[in-house]
Amino acid sequence: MLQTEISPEQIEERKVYREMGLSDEEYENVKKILGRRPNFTETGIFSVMWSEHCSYKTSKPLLKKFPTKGPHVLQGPGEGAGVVDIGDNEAVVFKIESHNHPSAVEPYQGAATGVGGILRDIFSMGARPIASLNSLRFGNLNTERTKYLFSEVVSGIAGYGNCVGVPTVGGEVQFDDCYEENPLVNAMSVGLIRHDEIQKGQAKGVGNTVIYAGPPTGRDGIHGATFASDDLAEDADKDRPSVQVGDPFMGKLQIEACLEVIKSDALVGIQDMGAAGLTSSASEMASKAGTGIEMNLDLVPQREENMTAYEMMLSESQERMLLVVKKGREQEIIDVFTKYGLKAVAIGEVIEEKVFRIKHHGEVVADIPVDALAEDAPVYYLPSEEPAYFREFQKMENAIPEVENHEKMLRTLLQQPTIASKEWVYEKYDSMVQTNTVAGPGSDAAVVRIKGRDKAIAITTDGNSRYIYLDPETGGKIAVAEAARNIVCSGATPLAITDGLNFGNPTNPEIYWQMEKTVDGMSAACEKLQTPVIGGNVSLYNQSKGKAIFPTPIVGMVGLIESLEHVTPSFFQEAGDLIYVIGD
Amino acid sequence: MKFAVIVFPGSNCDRDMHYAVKDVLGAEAEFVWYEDECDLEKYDGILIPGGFSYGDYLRSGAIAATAEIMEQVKEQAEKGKPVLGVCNGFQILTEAGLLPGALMRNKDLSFICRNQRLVVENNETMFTSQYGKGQIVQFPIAHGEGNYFCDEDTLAELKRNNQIVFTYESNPNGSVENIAGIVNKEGNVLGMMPHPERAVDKWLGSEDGIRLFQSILENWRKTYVAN
Amino acid sequence: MKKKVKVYVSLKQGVLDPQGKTIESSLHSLGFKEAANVRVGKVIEFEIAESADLENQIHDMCKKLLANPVMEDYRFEVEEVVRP
Amino acid sequence: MKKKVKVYVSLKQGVLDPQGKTIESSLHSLGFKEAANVRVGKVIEFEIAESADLENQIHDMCKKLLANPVMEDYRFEVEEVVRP
Ligand SMILES: Nc1ncnc2c1ncn2[C@@H]1O[C@H](COP(=O)(O)OP(=O)(O)O)[C@@H](O)[C@H]1O
Repeated sequence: MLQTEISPEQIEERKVYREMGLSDEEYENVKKILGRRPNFTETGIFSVMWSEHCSYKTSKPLLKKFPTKGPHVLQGPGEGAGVVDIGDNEAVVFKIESHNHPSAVEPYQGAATGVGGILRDIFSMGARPIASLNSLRFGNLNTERTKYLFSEVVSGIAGYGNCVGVPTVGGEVQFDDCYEENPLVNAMSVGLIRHDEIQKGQAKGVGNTVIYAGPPTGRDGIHGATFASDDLAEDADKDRPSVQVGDPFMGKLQIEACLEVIKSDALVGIQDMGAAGLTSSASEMASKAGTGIEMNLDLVPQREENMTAYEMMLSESQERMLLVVKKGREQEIIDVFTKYGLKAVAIGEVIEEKVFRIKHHGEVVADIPVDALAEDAPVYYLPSEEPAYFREFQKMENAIPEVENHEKMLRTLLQQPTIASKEWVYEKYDSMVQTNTVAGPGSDAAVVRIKGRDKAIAITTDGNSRYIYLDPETGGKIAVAEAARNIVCSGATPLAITDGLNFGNPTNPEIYWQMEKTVDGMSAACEKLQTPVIGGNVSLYNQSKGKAIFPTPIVGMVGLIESLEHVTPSFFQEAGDLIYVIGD
Repeated sequence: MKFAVIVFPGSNCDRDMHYAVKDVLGAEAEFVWYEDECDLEKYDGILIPGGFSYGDYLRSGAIAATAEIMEQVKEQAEKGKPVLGVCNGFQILTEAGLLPGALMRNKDLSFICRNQRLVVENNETMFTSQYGKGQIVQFPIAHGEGNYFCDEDTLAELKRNNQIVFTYESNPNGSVENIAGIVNKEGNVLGMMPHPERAVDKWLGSEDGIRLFQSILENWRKTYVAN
Repeated sequence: MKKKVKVYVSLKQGVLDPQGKTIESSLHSLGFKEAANVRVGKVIEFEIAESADLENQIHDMCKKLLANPVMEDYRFEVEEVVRP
Repeated sequence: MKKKVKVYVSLKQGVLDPQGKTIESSLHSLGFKEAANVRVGKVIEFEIAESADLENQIHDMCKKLLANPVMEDYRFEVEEVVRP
């Protein structure tokens, strides 16, 4: 082996777990659960599964406030993506996801893999992806760095989305100094599915086979949870590039293979390997089904030599899926992947004992109660405090600016990058592939028809963080209401939302307060508009040098247009038409 | 009339092409996976759809062009059957040598997706007989490598043989002489960057593409059904 | 014995190279005003077993796949594989 | 005096090269079954006036523009310009 892993004693003694992201109390808790000290691989597994990204440990209490039920909701939060009924035995599957940090490190690949990841969430539910949107935030467009980030992120989204043949039909871009160090890249995808084809990511049926499908595992993206100290691993860092590279070609083949596989009754469950790859997909599938999983890492396809169990369990190599298949019928499934040139191999089985057991080179390298990783991950109730700035703002009088020269003002406004036309962005996206785009980018909401039926769905993403910073509760309501207006304007009835919550460090009580109030506001609006939250994503710690971004929730809303005749374009249609202003 | 829609790994306009000829035009159409053991002889026309075959790696269309099924496509083309390659399909046809020239990266290096106005330069082909000469039509384009290139001799020959079928009204990608689509000398292989299959429905903003498919159908009927 | 092959593919003289042009103007705006005639090419590297007709094989690969004679030229180098 | 500079940019060890992988399997299906470890890189060529700190300048160009240090390595050669 290239590196010498340190012993459980050393991990405790040198508090190595801290560098992996576990607190002292969490480490003690792990010891209690296992009844012994965790080894290196296990410590890594706990640290990723108990990270905010996988466990939502600080945001869970807030997310509980969202209304999640409604007459149309077929699947709320909990699976890869939510599902909403649109009649005729059809449903739409959608979700938004952030890829902020990877995009700051390597904007092209960060954005591209963000798109790949959200698409996997959609097709792993069994749905064919029919549309994507993206919501972007950058610093001031005058700096070279922002220009670079902006153009690379857009190219990355285009690079992935165009290649896989899912139209990018809308989105938004805003610029503000608060995103200078922390650009935000949130990607949303929508899929179409028949009710009877909805898949669950569950590892049911003791004895069934666990199959790995996709490209081999490399050392991508491990860095996040990796320690930095030199004395811990000799020479390990240099061959562990943290950048995950997306392969949209593989992604496209994976879509087609998975959509073919779900038609087989040999398939029991399927889930994508997202953050914390093999670890999270396998443990979540078992936890949800109330079973256990045993896997042999020697069988996992590997891109590099001498990979350790730790590396394989934490790798975030892209375009990989995990499947549970009825025992004895593995070959049928493997054949489908083979047709598309993809590798699929059996790497383990579902077991009765509710443990997550990993073997490598004939040894058990991890043996952990499954629920400890998923359902029973820690939850924190953090303190919240109204920020001083907010009290200041509340005292201010409303001021209405006086405009002397309206034309000049209009021109100035139109020149603001946030307001100016986004054609430069969306012309780089294939917005028309699949030939369903009735209203593409440039409209208030995108409209995508359902082929063979006289109906369509409307989709939008919205969020104005400045409002939310000023008053999170009202701002949260405004965000949902704006999305609903865009949906209604295009001729649709709003159905449900997905939300991307981008905030600073939640352990700062003032930030936590922003989160709390934003969620209150959004929940109230969702309640009122009857648009439940069917899924979403939380991205925290978006701050640097002690300065957090404005609280930035993104609302992704989907509505149903019951007849194509109801589609209403947002452009002026003909000279002589009357213009009305509604509202004040 | 029965069409084959050839599907390569990474094709992504295959379903759109199938929809255009089957659901809109009302002809028969079947998908043919590039590795299927299939005799293309049983089809009357061959459609090579757009997308990113093999991820556009190396050069767009280059890897698909080496697939065995392209040998069959060549044979069928030699027999005079209509072969249409759109976007990536055009790239594959040039890489496979069924059409002259090559498609390079767009002049400003970025992918472009928009509606584009085209001029029908030659309405005497089996693909364009339903259009008027010089007629302006609107098809979407969506490509990153649609910049048509050929040397001067080839260009002179294209002109001499009236092989330039569509040109852009205003050039989006740097193509020589605004070329958007060409046919082979025999006139039965058409490659074009713009997407006629995306312009077959009023809900999509243009129905101008329908006539292209109707032309193929009508010419086939004239040749094979009338006699 | 293994050999390492490096195939260099470049655009033909006279074929416009928009990518080269873009890099050139970026170099200029970064202050490297002297850089001229920027051209971008590809290198495809691989390992292959030594054989008597290796060179012919490589020409074959280039003609069939790696380069497009309409717009590209190629050349290649064959080296010993040096393992670190 | 003019110099000709060739900058070679390649993906770092361990960074996935999907393009290389795809070309590799295509070479295999064309019958070149022995080709292994295919990786694709770039060559950027340009001309520039000779100067005392040319090498530093080139390093600078590479770091600022030509290579992406997060994923790529670079090396370069400086030659005399030979006019045909
Ligand atoms: N990142 C993006 N991706 C795709 N489309 C975008 C993107 N940003 C903006 N658009 C499109 O540009 C149009 C204008 O966007 P924007 O300036 O944010 O205005 P609005 O406030 O009306 O949403 C919208 O139709 C939107 O879908």
